[in-house]
Amino acid sequence: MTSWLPVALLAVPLLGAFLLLVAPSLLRPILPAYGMVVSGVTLALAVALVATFDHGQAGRPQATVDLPWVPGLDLRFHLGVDGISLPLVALTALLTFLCFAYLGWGDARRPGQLLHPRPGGARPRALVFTLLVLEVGMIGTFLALDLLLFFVFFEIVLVPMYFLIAIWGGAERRGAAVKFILYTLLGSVVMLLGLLLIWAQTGTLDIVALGQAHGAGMSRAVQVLAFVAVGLGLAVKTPMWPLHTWLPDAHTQAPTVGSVLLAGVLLKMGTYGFARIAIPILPEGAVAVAPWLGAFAVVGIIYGSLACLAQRDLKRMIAYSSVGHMGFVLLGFATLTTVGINGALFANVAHGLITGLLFFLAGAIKDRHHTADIPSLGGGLLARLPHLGAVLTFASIASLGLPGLAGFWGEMLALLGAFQPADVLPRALFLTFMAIGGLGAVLTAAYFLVMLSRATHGVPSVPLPVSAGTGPDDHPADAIVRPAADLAAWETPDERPVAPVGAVPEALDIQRYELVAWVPLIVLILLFGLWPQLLLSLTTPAVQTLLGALS
Amino acid sequence: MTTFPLLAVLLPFLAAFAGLLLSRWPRGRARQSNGPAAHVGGTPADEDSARANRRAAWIAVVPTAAAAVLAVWLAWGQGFAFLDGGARSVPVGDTYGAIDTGGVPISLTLQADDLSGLLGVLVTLVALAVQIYSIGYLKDDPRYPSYSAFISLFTSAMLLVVYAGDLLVLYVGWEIMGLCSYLLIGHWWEDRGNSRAAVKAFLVTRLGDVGFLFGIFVLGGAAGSFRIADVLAKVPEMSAGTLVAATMLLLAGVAGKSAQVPLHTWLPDAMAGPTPISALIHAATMVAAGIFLVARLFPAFAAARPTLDVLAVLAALGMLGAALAALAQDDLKRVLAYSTVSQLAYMAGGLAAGSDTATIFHLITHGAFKALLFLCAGVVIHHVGSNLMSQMGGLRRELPITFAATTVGFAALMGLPPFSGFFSKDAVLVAMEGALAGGLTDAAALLLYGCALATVAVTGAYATRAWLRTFFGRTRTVALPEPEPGTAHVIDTREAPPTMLVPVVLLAVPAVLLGFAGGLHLDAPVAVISVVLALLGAAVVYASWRSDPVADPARLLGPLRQPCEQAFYVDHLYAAVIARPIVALAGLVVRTDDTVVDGAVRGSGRSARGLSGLLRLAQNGNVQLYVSGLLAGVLLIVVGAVMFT
Amino acid sequence: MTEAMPSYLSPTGQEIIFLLLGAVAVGSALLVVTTRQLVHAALWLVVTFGALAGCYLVLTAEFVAWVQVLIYVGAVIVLLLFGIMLTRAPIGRSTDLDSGNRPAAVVVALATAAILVTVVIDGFRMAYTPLTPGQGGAAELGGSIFSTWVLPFEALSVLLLAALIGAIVLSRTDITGANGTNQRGDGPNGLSRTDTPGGGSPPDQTGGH
Amino acid sequence: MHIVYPAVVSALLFSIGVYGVLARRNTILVLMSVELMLNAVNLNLVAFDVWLGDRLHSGQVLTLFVIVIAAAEVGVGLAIVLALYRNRRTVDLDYLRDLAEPADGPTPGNPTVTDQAQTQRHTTDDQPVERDHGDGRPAGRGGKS
Repeated sequence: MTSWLPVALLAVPLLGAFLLLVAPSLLRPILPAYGMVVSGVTLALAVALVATFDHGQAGRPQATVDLPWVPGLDLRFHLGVDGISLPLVALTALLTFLCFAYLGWGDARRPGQLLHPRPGGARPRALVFTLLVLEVGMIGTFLALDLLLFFVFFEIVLVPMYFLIAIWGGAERRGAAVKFILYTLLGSVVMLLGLLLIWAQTGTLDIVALGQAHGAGMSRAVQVLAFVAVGLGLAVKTPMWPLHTWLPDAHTQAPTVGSVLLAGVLLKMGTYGFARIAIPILPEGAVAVAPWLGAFAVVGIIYGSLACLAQRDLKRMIAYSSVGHMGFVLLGFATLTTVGINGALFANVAHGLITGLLFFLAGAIKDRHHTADIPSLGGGLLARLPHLGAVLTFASIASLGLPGLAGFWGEMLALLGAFQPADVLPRALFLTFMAIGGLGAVLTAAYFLVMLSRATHGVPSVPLPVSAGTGPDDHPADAIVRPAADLAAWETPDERPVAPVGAVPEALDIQRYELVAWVPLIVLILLFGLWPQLLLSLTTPAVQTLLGALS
Repeated sequence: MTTFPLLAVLLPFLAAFAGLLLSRWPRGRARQSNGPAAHVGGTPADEDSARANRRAAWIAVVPTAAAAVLAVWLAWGQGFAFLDGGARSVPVGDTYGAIDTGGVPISLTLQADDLSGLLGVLVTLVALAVQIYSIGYLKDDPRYPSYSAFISLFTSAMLLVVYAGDLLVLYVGWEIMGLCSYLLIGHWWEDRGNSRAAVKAFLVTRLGDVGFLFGIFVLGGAAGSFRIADVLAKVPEMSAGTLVAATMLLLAGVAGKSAQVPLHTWLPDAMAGPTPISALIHAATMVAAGIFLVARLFPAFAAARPTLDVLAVLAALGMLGAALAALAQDDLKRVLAYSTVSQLAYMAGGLAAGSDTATIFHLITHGAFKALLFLCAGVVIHHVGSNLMSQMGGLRRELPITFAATTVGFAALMGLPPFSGFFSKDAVLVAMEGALAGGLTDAAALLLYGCALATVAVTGAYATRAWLRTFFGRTRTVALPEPEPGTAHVIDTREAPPTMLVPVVLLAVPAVLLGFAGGLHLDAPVAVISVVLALLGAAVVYASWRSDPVADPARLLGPLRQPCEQAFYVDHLYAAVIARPIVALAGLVVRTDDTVVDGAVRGSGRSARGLSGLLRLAQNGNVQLYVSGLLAGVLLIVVGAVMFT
Repeated sequence: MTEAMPSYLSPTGQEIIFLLLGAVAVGSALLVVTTRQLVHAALWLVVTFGALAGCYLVLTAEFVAWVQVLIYVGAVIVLLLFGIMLTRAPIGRSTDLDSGNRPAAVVVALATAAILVTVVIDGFRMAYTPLTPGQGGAAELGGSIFSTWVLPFEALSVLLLAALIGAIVLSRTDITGANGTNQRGDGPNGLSRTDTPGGGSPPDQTGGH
Repeated sequence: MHIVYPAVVSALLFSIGVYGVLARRNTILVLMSVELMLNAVNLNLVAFDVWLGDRLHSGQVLTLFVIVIAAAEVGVGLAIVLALYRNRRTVDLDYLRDLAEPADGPTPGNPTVTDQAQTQRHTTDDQPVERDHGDGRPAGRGGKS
């Protein structure tokens, strides 16, 4: 099997980043294109990996590379991909490529495209470098089959994301970035202790071997302790309910591209850790901790939904919705059944696509209105920017879990898993989790629709001037100013005080660069929604081998 | 023949996407230049949007017509055998794949048996009528393409529910219907009231759907498969507890979708949507989906006695309360909405009484005449410009065809002999009377039958009231405002464009003749009682109307009028008990999240800085202090060395 | 050892003299650090050093004693007195000679005393040596200094030279520092300079006071 | 001669010296106390030299060296005191607080010094250095106090 693919997947972005350091002047004029080319090649490699992957044996790690890395400590550079990590690798490559396309398509001068040097220094070269290093870290985490290698890539991701938030972020970006990196580092340290405990007990770091051993050689107490330690580190990243407060700040301050990758991929690394490390290697620990994990997950669902209901900032609301959706994923893992974990992995990928699209939209709205505060958007987005409003409606409906779109299957399978949890788990408890999760789904629908009604419906209460054309081929602005009489006819009993917007928004509907970035996501959401078997056929065998004794 | 169900579902689905994407393609200048000039007729923008509307109309109507043909063909294949209780024919359909969830698999099967064949016909015909009607009704609406696309999507979702052979496939169609009703109720989203009504409709049905999903889980878990055939085969082996639990949870979904008592508050507000939508979704099809589901899984419900009792009680309360509410409404569409809630409760009562054939027969006739009534109401509203009956009157001369059609509709609603309503309502009444003997516990059966008879009377009352106040009495002509200089009012004196009148007339035919399709087996005494009660109600209203044509006959209700108009304050109760507390809780959650959880995080940071602050105090620059510290340290080391070595 | 080791509790004649001198030294040292008058402190220091010189004599280290008297009492104290004079310290009783750090100082000092005394007594209770006069004479020391200790001796002279130059550089105001700045303010004779003397001295960036 | 006596005397002298160094405010008194500590050491050296009966008299030679160094040390010490007095008008250790941490310290808002805000260097001088005014005008000449 092509075992060079995983190495190439890591080498290409790394080389791309390195080239940027070596030949800056050479690459500066073609920077946007360069970013797209490197991430495009990585995407092509990922697609090749998917194509050459033997779907029949999705349970077995394939395309493995096993080289000695630190012979002294017998650490091995062990890469490989199986049913669980393949979709996530492809998702990462895709989202990164779409981010580069979003930044660099066309003349890269449109709102939200940070790749052209403008006053105040957008540092385009540093941005491309950071994104490429981020991509290496992300893909590496999903490919690693060695505990320490997993941890190394798990940590590599933090630094570029910190800079992404700290340099290109919003107003209070520095505080948010510091909180993000410290919080996650603290979690990772605890996880490292767990990994070292596993290493000390079993003497090996190879995930595949440990997975097949199903916790042999480790007493129950050790397994519980290790599961709690590793679980805590992963829970911070997921984020699980009490450890989530870094997420809203990080998202509100992160630039659009940062938010997309943070929500689209970084959160998945936490949940992927559960599927790859915590559950297969420490089954007895998993059984002991599962009820608690389920409880926190369910609280997270309700807590996230309620928090979204009262949010005024759009990006902060989407961040809290991620806490809610990740609650479903954790509930799926807590059930320790094939159905539940299948649901969790499906919800993982679906959340990556849907929330990625949502953050692209939130970024687009924020770039146009210079604010993400829903009341001061003035409502009537569908009237002023019909296509943007339509796609926002589509993404919100996908996110609230409408059947026929990707968001539904993950949550439904997680609830089905909670309905019939592993027989070692307390059935009544998981039935209450299922009921609360169901209520959470209703609340999710509530806050998304309330947001839609406030942001997209109603009459745009902010008069639109003729927008200054930002590009030569910009079409004449459509100043949709309804006659005052007509406005009075539609009484708008909106209970939110509508603050007049300081900077006047530009009336540019969806541009070509945004279309390029969003259409693939929309198509994939529809595809996985209408035919979930594409993903489930991959994860089911892998999950069965993963559960081993329990399933 | 076996692929017809798939085709019937796919055609409107593809039409929806075609309508959304292709109606304005290629994106000429039309999209950008609907500037201020849009209001002065005759500009290129108008031609473009008119062209887009025409293309969208064709994209919407043709596939629906094709689906209608397929549905009729399928029903014909099944021989319309369901109504006269004939031998159940072999379902026609196929399985197109299975989703392996790791536990209970989901199989994508679409099949048409006798029950779903009938429903398929009803859905596609009403959808076709509404599509054609909407062409005229929303002639110059800029968002007509998306409107017609959403109707196509709704039609395909309803057909998916009807032809689904697997419970989860049914659930998928079920929820997409909810989405379409949300999108279509909120069609005129400029007015926040409509937007709020749409959100309310979606959330209430979504709440019911969660219960529905859990019911499916219970059934699927017990039967080991989600296929309806397998589930029905396993029903005898299931324990009573599982059956009751499953059916009660399914009841939640039914109550949500068919606007039964606990979750009915969304239907009157759903009248905020365009009238054709009310006709299609909130009269004939979506609200009927709940009843269809119970009929589909009738063996399971029949075996769960407690569920039937609960259904009977809810139905009884629902039918009488809704009927009384309809009597006190001033808005014509809300009258019809409450009438729909009442009639649906009627059908639910029929199911509780144990006869699914009578219920489905009434469902179909109700679908026909209620759609007819809504479309006529649409014409009236289109003509008068307002929904309120207080601004209508004496329209029988101005709208002769609509007057005739509405008369037919109301007669069918009241259950007067020649019309379809009489036969189907009679069949349901017979079933309820039968339930007095066995079927239900006595108290529930008695309550059900009593309320049913009372409802017949009140139905007669509100039907006549609406009829009189709309078409009789003085015409209240409202003077149009003075036209701007240089322009004249274009008065369209014709009653309504043909695209609106043709569907009305077409629907009037089944409203009259459908009664005879049900096999004509009548039960004389029950029929006589129901007709007498209906005429009694009508007479009382007619008498009070005769005495004072201007005043509203609803004054008969006296002190009860205000509660009836507010539908017994159920809405306010829900707002106070559920809506406001959740919003308050949300605010509380955000505050605690900010102060407690985030506070703990920020606090840890601050306390670390505070600690360092303490240590910094020692660095006060006093050299002697440093040296003292130094020497004290040395002494300690010396002591340590001396002591421990 | 020839005769039985007398216990240190019964001191012989020499030891009594030594103890007396020691007591004088300690007493005067106490007064040095506790007196309120600055100049008295210096004078009590003279008494301390004198007593110490006596102690050396008792310990048969005559040369060291005389060097002690010569340099310490002769040079160091005088220098200190000059320092007191130049810094125009107040003559007579001045109240605030003890800094805020006094309590800590007392604690540390007592602790040091306690530890050292206990350790020393515990360690050298039985150490006794008969004193033979003439060991500490100038001849003896001279011989040993210029035979074995020549290198340190020469190094010491270099050190003294360095100290001398350092002291001169520090105290002369007209010698500019490395970055061309010199400490402004009053000249070597303590007189505060009212204005910058002509264009001679380079413009001052650090803006003296 | 019992070696305990000189050892105890030197210990006492030493601790008195320590007290003097730590408690006295005037720098010259501190120097005196340092001298006391040195003499305590000398006494010890001589005492042990005699006790050990060292042929090389290393103890006494070292005492001589210590005395010389002490003298040099006092010389340099006093030069420093003079320079200090000339600059600060005082020789009290209490008022020389330049090593102190700035009272406000790094602002709690952003713990790391932002690169935009040009750090305003704390000068050891009492006199604050005239900062470069925002409009690029070079700092005005410091007025003579």
